[in-house]
Amino acid sequence: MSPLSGYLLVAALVFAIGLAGALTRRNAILVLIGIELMLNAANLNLIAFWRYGPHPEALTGLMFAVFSIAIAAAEAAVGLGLVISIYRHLKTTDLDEINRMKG
Amino acid sequence: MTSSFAENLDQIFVLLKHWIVALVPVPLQPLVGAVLSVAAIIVVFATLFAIAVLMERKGLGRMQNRYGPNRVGPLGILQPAADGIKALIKEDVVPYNADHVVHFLAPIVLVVVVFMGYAVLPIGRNMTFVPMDAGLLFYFAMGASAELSVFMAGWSSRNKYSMLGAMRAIAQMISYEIPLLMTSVIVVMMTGSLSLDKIAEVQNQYTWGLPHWFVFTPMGFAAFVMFAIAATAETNRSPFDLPEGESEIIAGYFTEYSGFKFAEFFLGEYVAMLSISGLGATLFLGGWSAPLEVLNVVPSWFWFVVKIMTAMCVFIWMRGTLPRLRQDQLMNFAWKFVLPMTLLDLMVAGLWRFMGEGILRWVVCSAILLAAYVIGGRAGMKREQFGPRSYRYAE
Amino acid sequence: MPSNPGDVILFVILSALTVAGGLAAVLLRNVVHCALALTGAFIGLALLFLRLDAQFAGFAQILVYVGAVAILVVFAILLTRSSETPATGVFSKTWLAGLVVAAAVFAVLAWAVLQSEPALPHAPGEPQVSVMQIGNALMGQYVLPLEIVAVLLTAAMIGAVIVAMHEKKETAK
Amino acid sequence: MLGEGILKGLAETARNFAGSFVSKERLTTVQYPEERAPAIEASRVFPFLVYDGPEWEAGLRCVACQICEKECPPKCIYIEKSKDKKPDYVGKLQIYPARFDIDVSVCMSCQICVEVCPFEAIKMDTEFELATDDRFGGLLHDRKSLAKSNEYYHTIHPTEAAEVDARLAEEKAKVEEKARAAAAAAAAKAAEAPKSEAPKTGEGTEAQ
Repeated sequence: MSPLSGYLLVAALVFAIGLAGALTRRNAILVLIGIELMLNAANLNLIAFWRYGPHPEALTGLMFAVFSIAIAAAEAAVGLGLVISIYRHLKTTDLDEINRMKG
Repeated sequence: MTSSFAENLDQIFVLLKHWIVALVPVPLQPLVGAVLSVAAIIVVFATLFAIAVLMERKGLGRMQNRYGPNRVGPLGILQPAADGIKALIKEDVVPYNADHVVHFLAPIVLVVVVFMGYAVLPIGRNMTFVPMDAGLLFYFAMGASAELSVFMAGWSSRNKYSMLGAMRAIAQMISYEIPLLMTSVIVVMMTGSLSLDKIAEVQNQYTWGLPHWFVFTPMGFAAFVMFAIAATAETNRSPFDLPEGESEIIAGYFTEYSGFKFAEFFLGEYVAMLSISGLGATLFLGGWSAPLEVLNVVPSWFWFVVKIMTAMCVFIWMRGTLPRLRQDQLMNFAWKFVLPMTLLDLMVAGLWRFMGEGILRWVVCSAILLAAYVIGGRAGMKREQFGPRSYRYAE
Repeated sequence: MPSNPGDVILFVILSALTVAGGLAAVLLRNVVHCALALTGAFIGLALLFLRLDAQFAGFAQILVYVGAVAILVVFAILLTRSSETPATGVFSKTWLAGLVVAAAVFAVLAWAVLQSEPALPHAPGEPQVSVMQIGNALMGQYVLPLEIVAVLLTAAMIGAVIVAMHEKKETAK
Repeated sequence: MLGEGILKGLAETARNFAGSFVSKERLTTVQYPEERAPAIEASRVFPFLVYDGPEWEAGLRCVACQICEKECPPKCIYIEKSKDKKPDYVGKLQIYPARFDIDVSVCMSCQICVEVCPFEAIKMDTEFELATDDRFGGLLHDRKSLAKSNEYYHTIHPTEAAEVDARLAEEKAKVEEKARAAAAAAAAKAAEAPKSEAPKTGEGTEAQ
């Protein structure tokens, strides 16, 4: 087994954990946590491919990961802002109870 | 002969380390070298912490026309030892409802993270523990992690004062971390490197015997002032010590800590101050370089220690002088004055780069910064009118 | 494995830290504990980045995720009063379906990775990438994405502030 | 300009810092165990029992009336009356406290016992070094440790003690005057009618 497949398997596992968290938890914030985990798993993949790929000097994978980190920060800020906004309207962050489009 | 002696004295710790490392078998050498460096950093900065605490207590006393501690040992110089023993033998009280694991981890995380910042600080010539290419980024990554330990301490205590103190501390640290980073970016723009060794090395040049420190350029000076303000806020020091405002919230996030854990927070706070002074000295005050060319015979590590202790004296002096800010003043100052000034400074740094050599760029850059400072200061000093307080999230 | 046993052990430890942090982040009952466990997972990932010689990405990961995202998450938790563990279950009604989907995704990914094993490059390149190179790339080849990210971050910041801002009309009602 | 005030303030603290090394007058601290601040007459810390004359047990002014015990807000005074009587300062027979204990750890220095005492027997002391390493025994002061002479009272609160003495002397004089008058009346009565009842006059003086 090559080191790259090790990293890829870890990334896949973290991605699956994040997905499971996003799909099974009731709390909206935990869903966001799951999404963050998935994004990070993708970053790990990108960096692993960059490191073990044929052209590491091209920096593409690394750059992709850096931009992805920046975008994830924006995503977290907006996502959590939305959660707070929803909480203020409905007094809950339980996704099973948030089932109406009407505020 | 003299110069070689001075060089040896300059590198004495490096040579000592090499000598000790050479004594152990080859496979163990990296490990022993690392352990030696870590032990040296911890011992030296813990000692400086003790000296700083004593200086603070005696200095504040003198500023308030008191003697300060003068009982333990001659002139009270053993006071830190007495304090340490007292903290160690005190009972460690943990609140019944506290989250024990997080409560236990918070001070450890703080101390570890704070000490890790020293890994990239150039303490002397060739005396960086880990000479890292992205050293500055590493330093700020560690600084950002300290916020988490503050939150852990505040939340796990299950105490509203701790919680409020932690929220205040985090809000303040995040707000002032941005100017802190931005001012460092100015230095990075001037050197073209994120490595702190490189930054210190660049400043170790002299014209007419005077050093090329960044603080002696217009935007460097402005950045240094902003850095000092942001660093004071970042380390929760007076006048930005709202997170531990005794009059309102007892001791802030470490209200529920006692004994050794409290000592750890205390140590963490002072070591963070020393470390951020070290960063400021490296970025703006030439790191380990001597203030005059002729003084280069004095070892480089001595200058570094002198610089950080001077910075500590200024911290203490400010604590003895300034009253505590109010929360809204703190935030307004960060977002409406320090951050715009820093951004402008960033632009001036670019301008400086493209204006070429000569007196003109000095005049233009100084004039822009001074004008912005005066106008910004005027605008900021306008008295604000407050309406009735509204509670946004507590409805 | 071609790499030496020390590297393997380190890799296993770091992966274990990451996976344990991730598992704790989705499984623990107390939401604040979840956020702190998530921080553990982020640190594990940052260390894995460092193992992959991506110093810049590793430190940026700690700076952004531990210093900013984790703090944002705990702030959101406290502002929405989620830190009290709910009396009802913490898992959604459709948890079984979610778990099956996640397991299926992992199975497919793992199968794909193991199937393509022979095709994967075995000898790793030795990238000597300095921060200087990254900076040059950001300011040269990647300057357009950089500017777009800058605009995106500004938009996100303004958006987050507006979304979370108090609506005056709401309270007047 | 922004920051001017800060610089002024820094200069002020620097002046104080340097000044504290130069001029000793700036330092107001009294280095306590070696030096002591001059005694303040109005200070009060903890009650003591005043006695007259050289013998503390005989000279205690306290008559164990227990008013202070009842009035004490934290109930830190404990008094046991004696079975026998001894003469007080006017020479009249009075009961005296067989036990008089005050607990330092409970006392709150309110001075109410002093205010209510009709016999000027309990006064406030200026002695403040009451700390002890004996937590239970050492903090409970008994009759003997509480008893302090009137001369001591004069040294710590001269004005107040002089007033008290004047009052006592006046009272004593009044009592003696009355006794003398009564004696004279009794003598006159006895001279007038030798079968007069002498015990009644005795009762009359006692009632005062």
